[in-house]
Amino acid sequence: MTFLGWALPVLPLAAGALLLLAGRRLDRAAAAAGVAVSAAVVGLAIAAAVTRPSVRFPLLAGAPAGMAVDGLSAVLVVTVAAVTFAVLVYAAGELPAAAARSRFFGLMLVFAGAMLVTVTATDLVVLLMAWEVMGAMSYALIGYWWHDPDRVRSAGIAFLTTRAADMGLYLAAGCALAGAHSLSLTGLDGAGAPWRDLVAAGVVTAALGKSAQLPFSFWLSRAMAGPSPVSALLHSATMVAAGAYLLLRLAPLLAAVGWAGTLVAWVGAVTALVLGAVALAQRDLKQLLAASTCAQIGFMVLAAGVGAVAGGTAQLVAHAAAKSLLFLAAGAWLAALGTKDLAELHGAARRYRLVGVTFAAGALTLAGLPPLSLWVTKDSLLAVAADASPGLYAVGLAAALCAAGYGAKALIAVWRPADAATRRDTEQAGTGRVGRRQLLPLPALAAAGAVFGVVALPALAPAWRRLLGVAGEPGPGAGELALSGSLAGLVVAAALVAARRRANVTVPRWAAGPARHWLYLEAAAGALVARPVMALARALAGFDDRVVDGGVRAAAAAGRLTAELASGRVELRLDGLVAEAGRGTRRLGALARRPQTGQAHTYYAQTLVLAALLVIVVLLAR
Amino acid sequence: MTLQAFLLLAAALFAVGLYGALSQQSIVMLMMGLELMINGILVAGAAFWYFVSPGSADGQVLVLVAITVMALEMAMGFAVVTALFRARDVDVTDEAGDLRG
Amino acid sequence: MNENPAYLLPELCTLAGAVIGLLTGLFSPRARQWRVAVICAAGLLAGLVAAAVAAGRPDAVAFDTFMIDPVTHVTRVVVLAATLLVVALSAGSVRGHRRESEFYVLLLFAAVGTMVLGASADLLVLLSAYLLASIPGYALAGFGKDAAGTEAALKYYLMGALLGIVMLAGITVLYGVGRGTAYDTLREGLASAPAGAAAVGVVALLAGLMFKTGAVPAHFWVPDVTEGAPPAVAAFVTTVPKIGAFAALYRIAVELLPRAPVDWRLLIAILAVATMTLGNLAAFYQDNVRRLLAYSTISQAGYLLVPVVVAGRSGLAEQALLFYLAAYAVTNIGAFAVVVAVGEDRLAGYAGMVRRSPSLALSLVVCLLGLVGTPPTGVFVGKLLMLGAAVDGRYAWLAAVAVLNTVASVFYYLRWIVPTFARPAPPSTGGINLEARVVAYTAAAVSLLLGIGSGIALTFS
Amino acid sequence: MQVVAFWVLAVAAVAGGVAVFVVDSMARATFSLLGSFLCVGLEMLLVDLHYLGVLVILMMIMEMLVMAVFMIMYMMNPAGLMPMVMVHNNRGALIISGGVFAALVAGIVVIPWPARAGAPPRDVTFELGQALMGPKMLVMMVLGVAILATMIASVLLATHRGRYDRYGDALAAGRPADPTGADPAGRAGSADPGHPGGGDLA
Amino acid sequence: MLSVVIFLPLAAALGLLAVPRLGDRAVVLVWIGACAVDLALVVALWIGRGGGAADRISGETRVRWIPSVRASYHVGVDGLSLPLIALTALLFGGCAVYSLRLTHRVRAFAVLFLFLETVCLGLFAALDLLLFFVFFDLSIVGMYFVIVGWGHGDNIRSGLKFFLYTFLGSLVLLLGFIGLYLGAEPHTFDMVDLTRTPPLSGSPGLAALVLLAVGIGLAIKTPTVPVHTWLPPAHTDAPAAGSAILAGVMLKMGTYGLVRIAMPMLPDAWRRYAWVAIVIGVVGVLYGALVALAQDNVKRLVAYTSINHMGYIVLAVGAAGLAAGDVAARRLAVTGAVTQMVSHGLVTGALFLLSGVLYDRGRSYDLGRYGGLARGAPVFAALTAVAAFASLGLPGLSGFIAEFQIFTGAIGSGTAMAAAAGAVAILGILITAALFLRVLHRLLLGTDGELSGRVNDLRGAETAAIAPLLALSLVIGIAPRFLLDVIEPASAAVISLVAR
Repeated sequence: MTFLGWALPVLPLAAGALLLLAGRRLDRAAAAAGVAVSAAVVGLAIAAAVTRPSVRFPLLAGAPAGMAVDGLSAVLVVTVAAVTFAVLVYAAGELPAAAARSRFFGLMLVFAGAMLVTVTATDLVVLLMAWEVMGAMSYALIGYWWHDPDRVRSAGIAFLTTRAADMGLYLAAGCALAGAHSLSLTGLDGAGAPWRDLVAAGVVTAALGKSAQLPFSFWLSRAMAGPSPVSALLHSATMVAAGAYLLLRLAPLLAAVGWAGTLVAWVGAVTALVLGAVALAQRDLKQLLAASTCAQIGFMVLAAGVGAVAGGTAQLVAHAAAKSLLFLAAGAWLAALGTKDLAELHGAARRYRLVGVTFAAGALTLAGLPPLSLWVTKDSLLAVAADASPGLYAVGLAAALCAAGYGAKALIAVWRPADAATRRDTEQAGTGRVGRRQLLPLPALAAAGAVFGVVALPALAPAWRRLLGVAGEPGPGAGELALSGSLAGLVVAAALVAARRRANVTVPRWAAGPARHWLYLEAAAGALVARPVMALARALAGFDDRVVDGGVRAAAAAGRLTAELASGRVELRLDGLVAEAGRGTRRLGALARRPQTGQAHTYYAQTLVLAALLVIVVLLAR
Repeated sequence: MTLQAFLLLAAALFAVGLYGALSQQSIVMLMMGLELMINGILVAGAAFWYFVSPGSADGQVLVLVAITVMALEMAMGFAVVTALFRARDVDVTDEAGDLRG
Repeated sequence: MNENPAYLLPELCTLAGAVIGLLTGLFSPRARQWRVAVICAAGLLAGLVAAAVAAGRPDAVAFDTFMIDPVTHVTRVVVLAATLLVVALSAGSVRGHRRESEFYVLLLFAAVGTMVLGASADLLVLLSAYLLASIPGYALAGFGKDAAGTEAALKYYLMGALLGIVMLAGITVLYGVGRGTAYDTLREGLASAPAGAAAVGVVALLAGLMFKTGAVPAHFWVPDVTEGAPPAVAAFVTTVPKIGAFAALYRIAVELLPRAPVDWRLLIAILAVATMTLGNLAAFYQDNVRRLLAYSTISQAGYLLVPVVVAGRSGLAEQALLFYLAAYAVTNIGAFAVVVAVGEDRLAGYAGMVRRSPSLALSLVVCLLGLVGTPPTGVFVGKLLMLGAAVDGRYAWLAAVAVLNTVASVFYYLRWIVPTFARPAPPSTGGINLEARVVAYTAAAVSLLLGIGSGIALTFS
Repeated sequence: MQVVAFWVLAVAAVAGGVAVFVVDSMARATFSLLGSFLCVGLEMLLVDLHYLGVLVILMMIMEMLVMAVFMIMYMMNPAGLMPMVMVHNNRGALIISGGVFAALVAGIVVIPWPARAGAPPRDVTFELGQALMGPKMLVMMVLGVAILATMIASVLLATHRGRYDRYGDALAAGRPADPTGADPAGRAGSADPGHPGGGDLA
Repeated sequence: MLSVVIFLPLAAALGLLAVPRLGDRAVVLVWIGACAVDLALVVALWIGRGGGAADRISGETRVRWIPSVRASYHVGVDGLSLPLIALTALLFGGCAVYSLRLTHRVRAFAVLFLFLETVCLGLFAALDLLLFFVFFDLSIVGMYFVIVGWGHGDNIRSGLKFFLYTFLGSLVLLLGFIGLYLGAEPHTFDMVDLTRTPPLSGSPGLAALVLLAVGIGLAIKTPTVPVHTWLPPAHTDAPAAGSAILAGVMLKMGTYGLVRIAMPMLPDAWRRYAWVAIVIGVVGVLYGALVALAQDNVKRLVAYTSINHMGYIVLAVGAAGLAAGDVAARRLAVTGAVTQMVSHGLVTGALFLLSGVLYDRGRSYDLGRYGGLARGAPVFAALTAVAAFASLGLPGLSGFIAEFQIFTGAIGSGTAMAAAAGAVAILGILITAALFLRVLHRLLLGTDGELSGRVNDLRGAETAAIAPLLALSLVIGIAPRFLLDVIEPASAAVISLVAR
């Protein structure tokens, strides 16, 4: 079993590292190797899900590290492996031959490997390591086209934002050691008094950052700068999912701390609602999908906050499949038509039918339309939320309406017949074709996304819960299911009608701006954090040059200074060590040499006067 | 005739010699000043021997040493002056002031 | 009363070397005066052997006025070894001079005087030794008979004569109030002496010794003589007399002054601070290397005074002083040897020296860094012991001043070291002085070995 | 009687000393100095130091003769033909020496000098001789060496012609090649009678 | 054996001096050979130590040196010094390989570096305060000559500043050592004896003074804010190999001294004033990172990140002194501190060598004049990126292992002060991340700058010098046990010593 435990994460990591090390030499074989490795990883993941391997190894003193596959991990490793495989298959088709494929597939494999470690880690050290490596890989992948300064900037913002949140995990690790004398994930809820709250605070911060929940959401918008397969992977089964996973994993801690659960639930719910609105306001397909990711992850976070682990996990898996599908489809259009603007994409689905159909399935799943999976999973977690607080349920329901809205909006935009707005190649030069390998994974993902919800149906729910090791989680009532389903249906229908009539849905001005621009979160972060820090840094650097070092130089020039003080002219010019020290010591040196007149009689006089002074000193000192 | 009287004489000679040593430009005159200082010391040494500790000969030896010192220093002084005069044709200290700073 | 001349064997060997050398010189053709150098070196070596043998014997007092103890042993060894180095150092530059014989002979006379200075237990012997150690120096300073040399001789002589007289006056006063000139008599006599007279006497006595050590207030001759005299002589007069003078100072501090009604520790501490600070400051921006070295020797004299301040109060003082003296002597001579070998006084003349003669440059660096007190040279160990003694003797502030001064001193030593690494190597000006080179290498090596093997050196002292 | 003699001699000695720096000729200065020394030698006789007193007198006569020779050699105004004012830093010198004198006088008056212990022996000179052969032997030994060193040193400095100038570099010449019309300095150096055992060692 | 390791480079240096007729290439090859043999010996020493859990000193040699002050040539290695000795040997080897194409006064350079290697090895192996000091001082001298002789820009001035500043520090340190010596009964300079029976335990005031002196001396060398101002100019104007050694090895002397001397010998005073170290550490972390963030000169920037990284170490040793804290956590902090010394040596050494490559090609360190270097110099870019990520503490590289232990140890010790300090210090990793991303963006990525055309890719020797450092950083980042197994017993010992 140990072998499997090691092989599962090590295979993609090692293969990825190898591809990275090889540089451009392996570009030609990289795609095939990447796909093959990810296929093998799928196999390993399934095997691991069945056999549940676990490994423990020493890493730091007093904190044994380990990786293990339990129910939750089993679900996630399979999800991660499968989505990765699908995305890589697609990427093998999309990526131009001249691209640095070795780097791309290497990074993707390491990225996925890090996610695999994240979801299997049993302690904070290993978790944090994988967690941060994943962040760094996301940086490298978002900045994959590094020639473009803007994309590089996006990558930097994404990395810094997530790393800022990651500091919470460092804090949590320290507090865990202080409170529980262990870094194991399982014992965190038993930590001592102030420490447990601090651990929870740290974990929550890190998870919210990773999952792009409020107020960190803006980085996900920036993450769109990467290639479409990257978005597909990053938005579905990895990265953003890691935050949700961590909160689901640590739901007992959240429950134990009390305020943390409530906070997390509300953040999730509000994110689901507000980012849903943001998604509605987007005019760019990928930006819409990105905002919808935040919103959908919000449901999972809400689930973790209220302890709906089964519902949240189901939501995670279903969303992973649907969202990767949607991004791949958007990517396929982008590659073929050279645009991702919603208006310009009019007619795209009709032109590439298979893409269009699978996209429709994914969009409707996203919209929560019965009987597709997100409808069920959402309701199963909202059911728990309703128990916790009706307010939460209401917000969740509103967010579900938003989801239906943006699902429908995306669907309508691409399925609309081509019209005056339709354009091509506004963003990049389109290839005009969608390759076979790009199409290959779409139907499978669409199917998975559509039907995975069955696990939350009353018939299968107990087995699902057993798998995840949770008990006593109420399933959704029929009424609730009907309510949300019909609401979603209504919204979609209304949207279809509105689209048919070419009705202009006007959004109030005060809401349109913030919603289009992701609530100006990035601008706020820049103004409140980045720019002040940079200003502080500049000020400190100036301070360092002038004052701290100046103090040293001033000490060197003390001789001169005292001389000037004595003569009433006080001026402190700090211009260079040697100039200052030089002048000071030169002066002192000249002073010291002044008695050396060369005249013997002055030597006589000085010697005698000094001797007389010494006599006086000695007499006085008695 | 008291110790103090002798010492006063010694001090006077010493001070006069000191003045000469400090003020004379001519090296030979300067050396005279030095000799006068030793002159004072001779008086003081003799007086201390006689008035304080005549029991031991230390004072006498001191005077003897002082006389020898005087002779040797003067001999060296003349030699130095000769060498200096040969080398740069000066016999006053003021003109031997190249080395300074 | 012990009048066995064997107790003075090292001194007598040296003296014999001088006298035989003198006589040989009278009958040596001009080009073959090297025989005198050999004889003098033999005398010094014999003296060294005798001193080493004597070091194994128990302490004694010879002629009532000559103390034979570890201080004397070390003084003898260091003086003899340093003189030997100077003899070797000067061999190249005085070869064929019509007074070559006298040169060596006078060096040996001064060495004898210095050894007696360090061992004397009577103020009159001290004064006589002062004369014997000084007078050859005056002549040596003017050895070149050039304008600068004679001026140096004049200034050296004038300072020496005045301070000799001042010292004589001090001795007279101390004799007057202490009823004697022998240290043990005076020690008791001074206990009840009137403080005013004792203060005048002590200050005047120390003033004379300060002339020999080249310390404030009698340091004025040092730069002028060092610049004006032949370099080998400069090496001698800034090194050898110091050894005896510090030994004498230490002895006075331990034997003569303990019960004197004078705060002599403070007095010497003031002198130490003034000397090291003045020497260091004056050395800044000095463009003549010999003057630079002169001021450096002044500052070193300041450091050397520190163990004297705590003499008798710290167990480390004696060792600190003696070891520092030995290390200083060899290092200082090494630095001068480089100057002799390069034959260049301007600081600028050392630019690019690494290129021309790397090993000589290395010796220079070792010696100068040694003077800074950089480990593992001997001066470092000396400085360490000195600081330790100061702290131990409750003069921590003095140690702090010494540390500050050491840091400041780095500056001017580096001003010399740095240009040697400069890229453009101007054509060499100095001749090849083989003896000086060898002395430089030897001194640098000994300086290092003294530091590394200080354990061995210290067990013998 | 003795007291009177003391004070007379004392005043004369000081007056002689002062005269050294007041008179305007080197010759007079030299003889003033000699006078001062003679007075001091006589004062010594007053305190029973007969041998030393006489020694001082004789030594000083010799030394002043030498000094006279030097004056003639080096001073531009040996016979007082021209006014001689060659002082520097006169005020400073006056202040310092005056200050020293004042301090010394104050000390002499204020300090409680130790009382006399013991009495002078019958034969003072014998006592001196005994001391020199006994506890102070080293003093004279060292001084003897110093005298030797002084001879060598002063010769080295003062003469510009050594044995190799007179007998050739190989010391092979039978007769010294001395210049006939010797310059004064050279003669002075080689004929310096002032120090014991003077003369050119070569 | 250990003495052979220490003095082998010096012997090689003397050999180089003794054989004057040797081409530059041959000189460097001899140099590389000596470094390689020395490294092999160190590896043998490491392996020969075995995996014993207990901390012990191995390879001990003790020869009388200055018996009157009980100073001896006493060397030995334990878990604190062995990693640093290995780091020293490796880094010097890297510098030797890096200098393969050096043309300017090669022999002197090689001799100086071999001499410095002996000095650095000797310092970490020293078990006698005086011996420690000797090496401490010599390191300053040697580095001064490196800066003055082979530096660029305003190197004379920077070198002088470096020398005077650190020399002053060393003398203050010496005063502290003398204090320790005099405080011990019987007086001794021997570290083992001093550690066994801490001096001045009866007089807290004196102990505090001595700790102050030792602390100032080591702080200047480390350097900590506010006595760090010699560092940036010295680094900027030093040759690349010199900077690598200065940052990689010599800065460790200060922190090593804290762990080796200050903590175990003055446990009482250290516990009392641990908060000072904590405050200084945190200030250093944030200050160094922030000032680095505003730099446009690559080398200066890296120099300031050194201050930041050293700040973590000072914070860790400070937190380790809080007696109230959890023992296991404090051990973790000390282990982290030592790991950080090694990690920083590897990573910053590599960064300085890389900036040396940059200067070699473009004659400038100005970030604004480069850009898009990944295009023309992919290997350079890749290594720089790895080094940058290692420096910003990315897991999988050594920096994370070190910093994580420091944070966790400091916070985990459970005292409010250390926890708060640790929490604040975590901000440092965010700022360093920002500043290194800034470097990557402006140097390697984006569009070309005016000097980008001149920068061609790494040569074989350069890669061979830099890549092993980063590879080792990667190994430590992934499988740190081989290192931690050596350090942990020693840090446990330090913690128990400081608890007395």
